Amino acid sequence: MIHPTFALLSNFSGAFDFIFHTREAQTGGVHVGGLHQVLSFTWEHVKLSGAAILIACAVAIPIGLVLGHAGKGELVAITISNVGRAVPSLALIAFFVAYIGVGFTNVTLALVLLAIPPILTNTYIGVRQVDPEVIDAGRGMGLTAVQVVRRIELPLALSSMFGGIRTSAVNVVATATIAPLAGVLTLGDFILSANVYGADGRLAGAILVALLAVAVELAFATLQRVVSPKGLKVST
Amino acid sequence: MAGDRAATTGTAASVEFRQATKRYRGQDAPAIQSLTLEVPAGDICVLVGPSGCGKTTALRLVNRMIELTDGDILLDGQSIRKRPAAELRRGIGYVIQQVGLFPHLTIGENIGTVPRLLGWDRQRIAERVNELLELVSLPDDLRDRYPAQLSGGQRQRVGVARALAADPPVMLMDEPFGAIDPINRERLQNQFLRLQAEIRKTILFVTHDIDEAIKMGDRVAVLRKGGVLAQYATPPELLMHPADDFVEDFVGADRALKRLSLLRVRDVDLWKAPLAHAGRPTADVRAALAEADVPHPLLIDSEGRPVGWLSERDLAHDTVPETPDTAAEPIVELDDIVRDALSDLLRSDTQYGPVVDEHGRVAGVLSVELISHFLSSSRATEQAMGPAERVAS
Amino acid sequence: MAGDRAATTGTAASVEFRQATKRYRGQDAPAIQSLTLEVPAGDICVLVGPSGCGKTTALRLVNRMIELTDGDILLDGQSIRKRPAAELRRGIGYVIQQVGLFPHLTIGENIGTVPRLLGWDRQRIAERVNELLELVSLPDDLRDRYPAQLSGGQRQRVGVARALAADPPVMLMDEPFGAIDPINRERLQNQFLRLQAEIRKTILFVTHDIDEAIKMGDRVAVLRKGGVLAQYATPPELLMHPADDFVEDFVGADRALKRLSLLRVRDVDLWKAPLAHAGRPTADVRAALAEADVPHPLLIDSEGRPVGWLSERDLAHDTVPETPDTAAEPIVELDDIVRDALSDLLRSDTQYGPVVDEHGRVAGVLSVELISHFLSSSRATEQAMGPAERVAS
Amino acid sequence: MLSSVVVPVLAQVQIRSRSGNSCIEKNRLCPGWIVDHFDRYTQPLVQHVVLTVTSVAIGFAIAFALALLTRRRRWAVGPILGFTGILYTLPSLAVFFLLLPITGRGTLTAVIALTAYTLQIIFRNIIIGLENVPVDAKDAGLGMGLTDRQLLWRVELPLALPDIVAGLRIASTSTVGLATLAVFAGAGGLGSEIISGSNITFKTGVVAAGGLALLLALALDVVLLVAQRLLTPWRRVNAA
Amino acid sequence: GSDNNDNGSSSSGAGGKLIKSNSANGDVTVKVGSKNFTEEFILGEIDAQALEAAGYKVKRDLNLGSEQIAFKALKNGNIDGYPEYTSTALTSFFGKKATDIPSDANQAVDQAQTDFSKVGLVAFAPTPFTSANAVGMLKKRADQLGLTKVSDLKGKSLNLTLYGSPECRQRPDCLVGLEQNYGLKFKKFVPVDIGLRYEVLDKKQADLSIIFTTDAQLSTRHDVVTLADDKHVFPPGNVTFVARKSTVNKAGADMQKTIELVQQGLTLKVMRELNARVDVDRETPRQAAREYLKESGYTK
Ligand SMILES: Nc1ncnc2c1ncn2[C@@H]1O[C@H](COP(=O)(O)OP(=O)(O)OP(=O)(O)O)[C@@H](O)[C@H]1O
Ligand SMILES: Nc1ncnc2c1ncn2[C@@H]1O[C@H](COP(=O)(O)OP(=O)(O)OP(=O)(O)O)[C@@H](O)[C@H]1O
Ligand SMILES: [Mg+2]
Ligand SMILES: [Mg+2]
Repeated sequence: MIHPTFALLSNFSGAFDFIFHTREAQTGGVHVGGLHQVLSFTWEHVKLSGAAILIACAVAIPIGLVLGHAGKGELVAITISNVGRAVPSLALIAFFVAYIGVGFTNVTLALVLLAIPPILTNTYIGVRQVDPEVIDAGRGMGLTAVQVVRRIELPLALSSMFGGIRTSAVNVVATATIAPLAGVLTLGDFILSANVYGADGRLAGAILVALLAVAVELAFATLQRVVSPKGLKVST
Repeated sequence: MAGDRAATTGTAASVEFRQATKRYRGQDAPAIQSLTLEVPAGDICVLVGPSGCGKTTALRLVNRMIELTDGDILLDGQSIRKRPAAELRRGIGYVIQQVGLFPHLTIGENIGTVPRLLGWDRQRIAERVNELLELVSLPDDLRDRYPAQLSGGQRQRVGVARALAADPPVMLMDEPFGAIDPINRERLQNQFLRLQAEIRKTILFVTHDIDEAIKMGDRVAVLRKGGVLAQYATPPELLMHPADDFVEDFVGADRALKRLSLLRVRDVDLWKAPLAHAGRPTADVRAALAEADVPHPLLIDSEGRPVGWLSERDLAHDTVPETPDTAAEPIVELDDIVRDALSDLLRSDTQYGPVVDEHGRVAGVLSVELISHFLSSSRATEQAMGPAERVAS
Repeated sequence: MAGDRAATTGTAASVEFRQATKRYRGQDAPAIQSLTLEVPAGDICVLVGPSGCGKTTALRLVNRMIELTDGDILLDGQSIRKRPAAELRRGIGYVIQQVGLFPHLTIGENIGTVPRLLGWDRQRIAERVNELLELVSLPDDLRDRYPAQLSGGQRQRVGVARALAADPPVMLMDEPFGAIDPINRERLQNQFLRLQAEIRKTILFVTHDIDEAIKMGDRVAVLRKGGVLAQYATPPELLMHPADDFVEDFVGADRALKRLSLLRVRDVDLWKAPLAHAGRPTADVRAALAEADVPHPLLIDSEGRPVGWLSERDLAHDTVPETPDTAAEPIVELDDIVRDALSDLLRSDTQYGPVVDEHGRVAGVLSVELISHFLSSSRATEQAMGPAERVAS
Repeated sequence: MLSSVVVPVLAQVQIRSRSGNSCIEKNRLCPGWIVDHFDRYTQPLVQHVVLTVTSVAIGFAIAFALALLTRRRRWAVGPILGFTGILYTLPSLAVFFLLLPITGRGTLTAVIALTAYTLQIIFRNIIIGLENVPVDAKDAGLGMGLTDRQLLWRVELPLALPDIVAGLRIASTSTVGLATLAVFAGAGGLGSEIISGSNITFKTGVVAAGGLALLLALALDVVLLVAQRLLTPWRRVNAA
Repeated sequence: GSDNNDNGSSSSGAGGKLIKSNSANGDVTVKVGSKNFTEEFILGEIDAQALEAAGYKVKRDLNLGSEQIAFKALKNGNIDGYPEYTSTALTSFFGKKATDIPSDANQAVDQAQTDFSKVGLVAFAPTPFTSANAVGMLKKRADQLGLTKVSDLKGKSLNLTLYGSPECRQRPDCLVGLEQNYGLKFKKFVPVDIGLRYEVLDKKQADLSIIFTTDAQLSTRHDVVTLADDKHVFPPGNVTFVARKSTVNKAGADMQKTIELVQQGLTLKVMRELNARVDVDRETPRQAAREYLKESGYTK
């Protein structure tokens, strides 16, 4: 056995080499790795995740707003988030594969299901957290229900809402890693088909996925800061 | 500006409760029980009563934040039931205890909310906002701050300004000063009364503090548990003739003194003082004493300012001496609150106090006796100041 | 029980500020500036002043929640600096404005906190808890409830009980009644004063309400901005001789009236009423009138209860009639607060009011004139009740 | 040579006749089958529980220690949240293989990855919990002469408990889900019953394994919830 | 090690196949691995259980993944041995052209043997059955397009979708072979988990799917056909247990003897049956292996 740290170094240098230069596949025949393939897999990864998040938002946010405004379905929202968290992403993908089939659309759907709970719940909570006095004042000034939602509850819930989207985005990006099991070639393929890309490829895949996830996290964190109303950030 | 200001002093509408009743779902006892009272346009009507007696409920019935179970409420003779809630509310200013400013909007945007709903153009809204900031005497560089950056008192005033934005004929205020400590509270009350003197809105004002009620109200409606109207009267009436024991307890044992705080010395018709000028023959003075209310003559100087009381000994000479035995303490001013004047009289041993006008000239004499006579006479009621005048000085 | 009770009425220590100064880090102006005052053991000293003047700071310096910048504070002559903070605090009861009960502990456990820290055995703690619950007059089935299950007022009293647990010689109370609405506030103040009459602790009490200060304090320390001591005196002194304009403003224009609320009618030496019994010859009555302070004789029944005032016309007959012209309104009781009595006198046209004892027998006559004489006499000061007596009834 | 050995015909494995229309052969969802073959899932289930519980337990221990450290060093909270935040963000699958060169295949790798994931959730909730302790309760505590340590154990932690447990609940439920990926790290668990071999096409199997994971998560959630209710009796009283 | 086999056979007869437990093996631990699909699981389990029956201590690390991972694990001692296909070994490990693979199993093993020994490994005698990749499709579709052999695909393949395991893309005995030797171009190739090779056909997502000749489905279901590999890009492979020399020496004769003994029963029919029991009857590989050893009389 070689000394761990040394092994580590050699491993990682190999991984980076894989990212930047193509090489013969383990199984021989064709060439793998290199920026071009990395980029195409990354693009697929992003495309898959993005689609899932967008659809999830389109579904979850309206429901969250309505439930929150009505103050109904506390139980529903909370249960959804708990169960949602408990459902293993792997099982979800497998379930879709077993029952619906492989391919981009199916995986996207699976990821949408995965992404909905946090967005729904955070939107709901965001709306519920709005100071009732403020809403009372709004209604008292003659805002209609729609105006209350649009002018008061939505802006004040934005930050919490984006918190949810952020959580979902990170989960989805992570789960998209196992998409190759269902025939969608994301960065996960480097990891899952190690016998094609070799140990270097697999490590490279791990690094790339990690980087992508962190990038997404940071992006959404910034976004969340940007959208949260200025009035809530000012120091008293 | 003058023109705009006109706008703020414009409309006011009467508010009339007719057998208004509210029974909350799942509650058998009603929160408001066939409440009937009329608030004349431009008056402040204070709803007062112990916690849980239905003040807030009564208030929120007016702008239909809560729907009537029975009876009706009329604005300028028109039933509120006929009008769509949202539209109705835009025509009614609403200030709640916790102010409830929109934290995500600037002060300007907060105040401009209703005008924006009414589709005014930016120009007009901007002008209106400035005007209102001035009206509630806030520096207009606050316009672009956020509520979090204001002090409690400032927020309070923004809340009022926001409620006034569309110049509503009626304002509802639920314990607007409840959250504020006694010291600033007084200041805000006075500011608000000065403001009202200017804008003359019809105002329904909720409080559970009887002193605030007496201070702020043209008329006070005392509610008892279950939303039953115990008495509806002007503050002086309330203090002089409490309808029943509940009201009497509620206004407190020292209600006569409370009443005095509604009066200024000028409202009392003062005693004539037998005046005396130094060097004049004492004989004339004695003559004057005969039909005077005060047993002692008051020595005044050439400008008519009080110098002191003349004793028997002083009158022994045949001309009035320069310096009298007893100084003319305490000196009371026409604008003093009678309550404070009484306090001064009691403090200084004497029963009488010379009253002077703004130039310091003697205008009459005030005495404890006079005050008690006056209180028991019905005139106290008519004479009592409206809330606005109470802070004139 | 008696023995235990002794424990609660046991110790009390004097508190002495010596040039105590506190300057918060990053603040150039000190929050407390060389404050020097001594609180005798067993007294209530009220710290009063406008918001931000340093009351809380002064208080927290005593139990070293905040460390002195300069000067010293002595408990029973011993510097607090010498003792470890935690141990010092266990010897000082501390009641903060928000009460600050531990929500996760039962009432019993809350009260027992300090004794547990001091390592008392369960038995002794349990007894102490019961004893304290009784002391603050709370039913002892509250012992196993949680704070959330109590009303604001009850929590308040638990807070006090907890502070008293280890029978500390000194108590610090920061606006203990600040959070409570005016109506319940009064009740709590009275309960507390009764309690203090029993336990006689040395108490530093913070408020920003001058009326509360006057009501609660054996001595009142008025602070002005910057933690400078403006005046330190008994309530009557404070009201009669404010040290400067700041204090005068702070105590208010009606300070004489405030002073009256510190007095009971029994404290005033009343006028003798010329008494008359129905059927007796009027001649005797006329005779009595001569050396009486009151111009009219007071008709009393066989039990000596006042019936009414006899007019000249009544005296025209040669025996005293059964029913006099004017009723004996208003009737004042010996235990009434002078302020309320005055209010009654002013309300009813008459200048005089018969004063009756607990049996309703005439004890004398009170008049507005008498009150003002009494006020201006120095006696008002000596006579003034200590806080405890103020709630005797 | 070999052939000579092979020639003598052996006692044969019996070739079953398959009608092709039993529920299993049709690869439908067969609840009955799950019941009959439950023992098949016991070992993976046990592995799964071990993975989850150890990870959350270790995660809690570390997070708690960190939280205590930051009591006197408020400035450290931000950096710690940031760092654990990254650990939280890293996809477990990636972490497995990032660790592979160091810790190799197996349970250790899986536990490290899962623990790293739980850190932020738990740490954040402990901090929030401690911050949510009412100031006046702390003030009163100090004022009554509690030492800093006494204040922590007698006042702050009990009051922070609900938030802390909330954190543990989130951590445990999501860890159960992630632990299905442990199979990629060679740590077994219910994941193996989902993907290894032809399991991924086995409708009944996927449902069974996925369902078990779900149930396990909910079970842990309930356990923690009950524990919390037992530990915080004062929150059950209905306010006056 | 032929004499081992002689002993094996000589000591055979009715109950002769019965594996005898040898207490001397008790202190030897053998780590058996396997790749990550059904057949490998079963083979791994058979070897493992047989060794246990012979008295060895056995550790399992099945589900290692692809041959590369397994081979690496074997070389650096994470496992002591695992079942591998001679063809795969030659092509994937020792860079032989698929077309040069000898069709005779023993020759193939002997070829591999030298390369193995270079890295301290030894390959045991191969199984009777051979396994190879094959192009499978639904019978209906095949008849429709009139396809019987791979070369028939010429011209038609452009509008046909091919599914296969991810590594298939880069394997000469898979997509690469089809493209280069047959000169076929497909509409698209979709890599999916190896377990899905029939799923994608049933779901009509794939026209063609790379399957294994030993697949249970080929005997259980009659709606699937394989196209004949007329240009021999799918070299048949028998399974040989590849082990570390060091372990073999340490473990003594029983190890190789036992494994080669139990592999004798693995004919194509048997292998398909065992696969069927796992992939169709959904028994666990361990269960199928146990039944095999029992029913063939290797264990009681
Ligand atoms: N939404 C509601 N549903 C049921 N009962 C209510 C509701 N709101 C108020 N009540 C009850 O109606 C009565 C009057 O309530 P309301 O708030 O009007 O009293 P209030 O005079 O404003 O009291 P406070 O001075 O404490 O504000 C109370 O008994 C209260 O419990
Ligand atoms: N921790 C602190 N750091 C810096 N300045 C402080 C601190 N606490 C109080 N101050 C300042 O010291 C002054 C006195 O504060 P303190 O709280 O003692 O006033 P107070 O009389 O209790 O006011 P209130 O009646 O509002 O409670 C104020 O100006 C306040 O801003
Ligand atoms: Mg209310
Ligand atoms: Mg304070």
